[in-house]
Amino acid sequence: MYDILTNIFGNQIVAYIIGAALPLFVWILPFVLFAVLGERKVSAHMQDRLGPMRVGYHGILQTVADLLKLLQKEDIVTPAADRKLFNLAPYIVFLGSYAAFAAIPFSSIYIGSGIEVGIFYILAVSSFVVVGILMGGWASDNKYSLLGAMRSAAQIVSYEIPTAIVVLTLVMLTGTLNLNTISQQQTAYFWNWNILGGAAGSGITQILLIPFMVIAFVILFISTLAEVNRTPFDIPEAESELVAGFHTEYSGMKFAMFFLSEYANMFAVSAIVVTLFFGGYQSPFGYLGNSLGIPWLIPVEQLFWFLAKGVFFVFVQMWLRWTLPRLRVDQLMTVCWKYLIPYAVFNLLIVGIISLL
Amino acid sequence: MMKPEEIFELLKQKFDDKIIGFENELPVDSYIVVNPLAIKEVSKFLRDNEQLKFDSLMCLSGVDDANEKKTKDEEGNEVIEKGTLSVYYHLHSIELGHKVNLKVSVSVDNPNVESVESIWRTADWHEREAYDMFGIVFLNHPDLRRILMPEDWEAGHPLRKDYKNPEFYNGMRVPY
Amino acid sequence: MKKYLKNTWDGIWTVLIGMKVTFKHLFVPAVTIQYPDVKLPLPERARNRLYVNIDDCIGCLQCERACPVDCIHIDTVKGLPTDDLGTTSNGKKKALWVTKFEIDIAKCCYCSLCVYPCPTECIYMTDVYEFSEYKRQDLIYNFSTLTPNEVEQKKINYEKFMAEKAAAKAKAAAEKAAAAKAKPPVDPNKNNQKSE
Amino acid sequence: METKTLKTEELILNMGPQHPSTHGVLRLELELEGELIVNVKPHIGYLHRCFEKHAEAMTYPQVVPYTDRMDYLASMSNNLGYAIAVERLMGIKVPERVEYIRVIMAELQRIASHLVALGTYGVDIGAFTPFLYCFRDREKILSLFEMTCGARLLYNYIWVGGLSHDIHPDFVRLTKEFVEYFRPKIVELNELLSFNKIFIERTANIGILPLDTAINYGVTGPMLRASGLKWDLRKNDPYSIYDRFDFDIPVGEGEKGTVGDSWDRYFVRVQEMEQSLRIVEQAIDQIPEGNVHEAVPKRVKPPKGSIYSRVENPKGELGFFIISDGSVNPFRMKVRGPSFVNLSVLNEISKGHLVADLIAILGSTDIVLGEVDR
Repeated sequence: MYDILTNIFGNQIVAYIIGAALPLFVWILPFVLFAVLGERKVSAHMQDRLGPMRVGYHGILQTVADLLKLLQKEDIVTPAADRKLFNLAPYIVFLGSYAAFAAIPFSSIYIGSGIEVGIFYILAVSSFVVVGILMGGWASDNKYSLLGAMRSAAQIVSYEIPTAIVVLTLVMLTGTLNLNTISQQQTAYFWNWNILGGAAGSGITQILLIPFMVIAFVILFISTLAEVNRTPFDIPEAESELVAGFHTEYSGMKFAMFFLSEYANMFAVSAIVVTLFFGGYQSPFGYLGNSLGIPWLIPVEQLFWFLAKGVFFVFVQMWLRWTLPRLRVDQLMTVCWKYLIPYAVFNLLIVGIISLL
Repeated sequence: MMKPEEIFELLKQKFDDKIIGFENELPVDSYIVVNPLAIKEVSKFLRDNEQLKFDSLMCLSGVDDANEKKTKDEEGNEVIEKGTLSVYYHLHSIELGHKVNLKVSVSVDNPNVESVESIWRTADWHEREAYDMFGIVFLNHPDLRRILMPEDWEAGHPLRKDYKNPEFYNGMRVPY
Repeated sequence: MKKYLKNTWDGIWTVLIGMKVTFKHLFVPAVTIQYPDVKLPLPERARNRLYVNIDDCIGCLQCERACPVDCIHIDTVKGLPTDDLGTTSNGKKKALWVTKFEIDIAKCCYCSLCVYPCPTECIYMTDVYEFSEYKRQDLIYNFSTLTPNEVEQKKINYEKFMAEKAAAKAKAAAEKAAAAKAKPPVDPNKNNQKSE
Repeated sequence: METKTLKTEELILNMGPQHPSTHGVLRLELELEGELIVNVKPHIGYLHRCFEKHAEAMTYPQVVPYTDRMDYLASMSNNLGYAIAVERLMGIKVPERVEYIRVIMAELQRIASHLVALGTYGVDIGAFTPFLYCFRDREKILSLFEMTCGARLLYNYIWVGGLSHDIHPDFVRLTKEFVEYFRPKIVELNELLSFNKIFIERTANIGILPLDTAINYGVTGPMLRASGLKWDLRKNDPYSIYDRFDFDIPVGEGEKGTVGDSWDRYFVRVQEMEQSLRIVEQAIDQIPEGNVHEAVPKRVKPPKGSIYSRVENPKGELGFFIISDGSVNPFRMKVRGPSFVNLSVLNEISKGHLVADLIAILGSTDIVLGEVDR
């Protein structure tokens, strides 16, 4: 793909910007607009409310209006804040979540960067977020922000471990770090998905693998949830304790950047879960393009399936958020170190043994 | 279950002149009037005595009796007999189910009452409130600060009957 | 170990139960409404903005006295015997000009204590609840229908009337005094007590 | 470096008066060591509206709207407490019908107040949805009140000697419907919140209030019952006609942790709602005929004297200490607000917990600042 673009623009960097950065940004922005509205609507309906109804049909343009409002707001930097870090922090946070999108395969023909170490890259680059949050919390010179940022750092760093172990499990089964390859392995029908033991091929091993893959999925889902600071793991911004946590002092567009990155992150981790366990961009029922004999339809279908699955998991995240209370900071660590990690390691061992059979 | 009269007799025997009297002309509640500086001893006795066991202080309220008297002596000079502030204690025994009320009265000039905070911890805030509102000083209270009014309120104690609203508080007009 | 597994199970199971509950509610119709577009009907006893039917007011000040926050201010001037003040709807004859009937609705606490004592039921609470204003001054409602000029006039009339009356009285008193000279004096204390 | 130059200091964190979870304008001055609480100093008075001073300038019926504004989530109960105090002082006996209606109103109010307590407790812990379910049901109760007296929050309904209005003709039917409707909602709340593992983890064994401390601090209401004492003024010092109804006093049993922890305080309230429903159910069928204005005195002028009268409010023992000098204005009116007393125990029970636990403890004490400051 990039060869053609390089030929057209004569410069590899420009080609990558046009080919990867731009389309992803074009996806993230509308997605966030949609997701913020979706969150509000989901929460509203779960709580027997109507939610935003004023702007557009059933409030469909509410987020656009909010964004316009945020753009117009005064940019406040508290006098005691560390100006440089304070201003930089939201962009670093967004950068982290944005960069993670590069290695996510949206379709068999579209992936920002088809690097071989895809999943590894995502894990690495998404921890960039911690730096931003710490910066923001420290630079705000606010006790609530500082507490929030410290909690957040501890949380994200801890939850990388169960994530990594589960990813390791999958890598062990699939034998590759490349997300595109992992997606391709789960092709055609849903019984080939990793959640149903698809990575192990077919036969008795596949059946044996199913419960352990489900456990792996649950662990991955929980720990990625914690990494994006969503309820029940939203203690960095626990509004009843720390007002708004690390972004207490932020307003206007910088606050919007934190928001943007939170929702972008939600999709990013859903995409990882989908790619690792739910067949990535693969359709569960075979392709319409194949049966109709229209080859160009297949990538479009793949894009559809990928986004649909991703959005579904974003919905599940919202669903959880509006159902569950929040954990306490030490309980959060307990869940990670005493529950998720032992289960994940145990699971890794069992999966290893099964795959040897 | 003991009647307030019986409790009064008991206390009178035990504490003699520290118990000043028994007010019972009132239609509903009656009061055992206690010496303000002996209230702590009496309270401790009331709480710990096996027959009484007043383990709960329901309410502690300060009152400005507004009984300042102006009389003229023989030479025609005005003599002001200062009024009193009172503290009412409403006690109740959860275990035995009886109630008794205590009352202490002190002069406005020298409003010192022994604190019962160490007997019933609930008295802590109630006493602070009485101090805040009436200026009754509770001796040996660990943290006697204003509680409801701002700590820098200088216009006096608002629930006294002779209290006047100040014109300004920290440069802000008080009456709206 | 058993506790450990039970904790894990409890954690997952109760979360799933909670998710079931919230999922069900996705399909329950909303209980909220789009407020300014849709409004719920108010019950007939609704207590909102005060209204005074000034035609029925006899200026008895009962509501002013009942108000716990002193938000009602009424001034009255006595009517002259020659004035026709009309009657209230329940047949009471009015004797006072209500020159000022102000309700500071910003102070009103909607307790409706003023409503009960009114003998003519002219002050009552309506079901109007949207009456915010940009200026605080606009929240003082004046129910008196008399213009300031009229009020002045009434006052002057009354004073004039009183002055005339006083003059007449003085005259009468002087005549009486003159007439009474022959009679023995009356106990002055008795008179004093009456005037009190 | 010498050791004495290495100075560690405790972090002073001001929580409130504008903080999302201080339940009003309460300021807590926290001394923290990391996130551990060393000391909590509540600063109150931000909502002080001089109720007691006002009352001295009001006539007795005029005080009623002011009592509404103390515990504004349980105005009916405040009205009731005040009315009973003045009635006792004057020796008024109110008609049966009034008593029944008062009990129904007070119990519905108890449910409404507990719903707010439980819902906001959910928000404190981080679960937002139960809050709205609770408010939805509370609105139904408020609608019943509005139908009866015209106001949703500050009722001025229970007067000295009677009621402001008789009940609406539809009231009995709608109340029965509400009782039917509400029973399953408690189950739903339990499923969603009470027995949620995370919620239990957050609240069990947090802020344990032992019984002797509770009594010594004068703590009353659900907080005292959660500490394990079967103490309810409706049963132990019956007022109105509560001795005619059959209901239980739920107490904390330490089911999920220790007796007297936050979860117990929470769950006692849930169970109390069920008991209140039972009382409403019994009372609604027995309302006798009568005139609710019969015993309302033309002029409320109690004899010289004083009274301390207490009732069981949703939050605890609400006491009115009234001294009358024989005029139409009270000479002194002191209110013993349950929230005021219950809040004073906060420092005692939150030492050594985390900041997040403080929120849980504060939520479980269920204070209303309108009553703390009066």
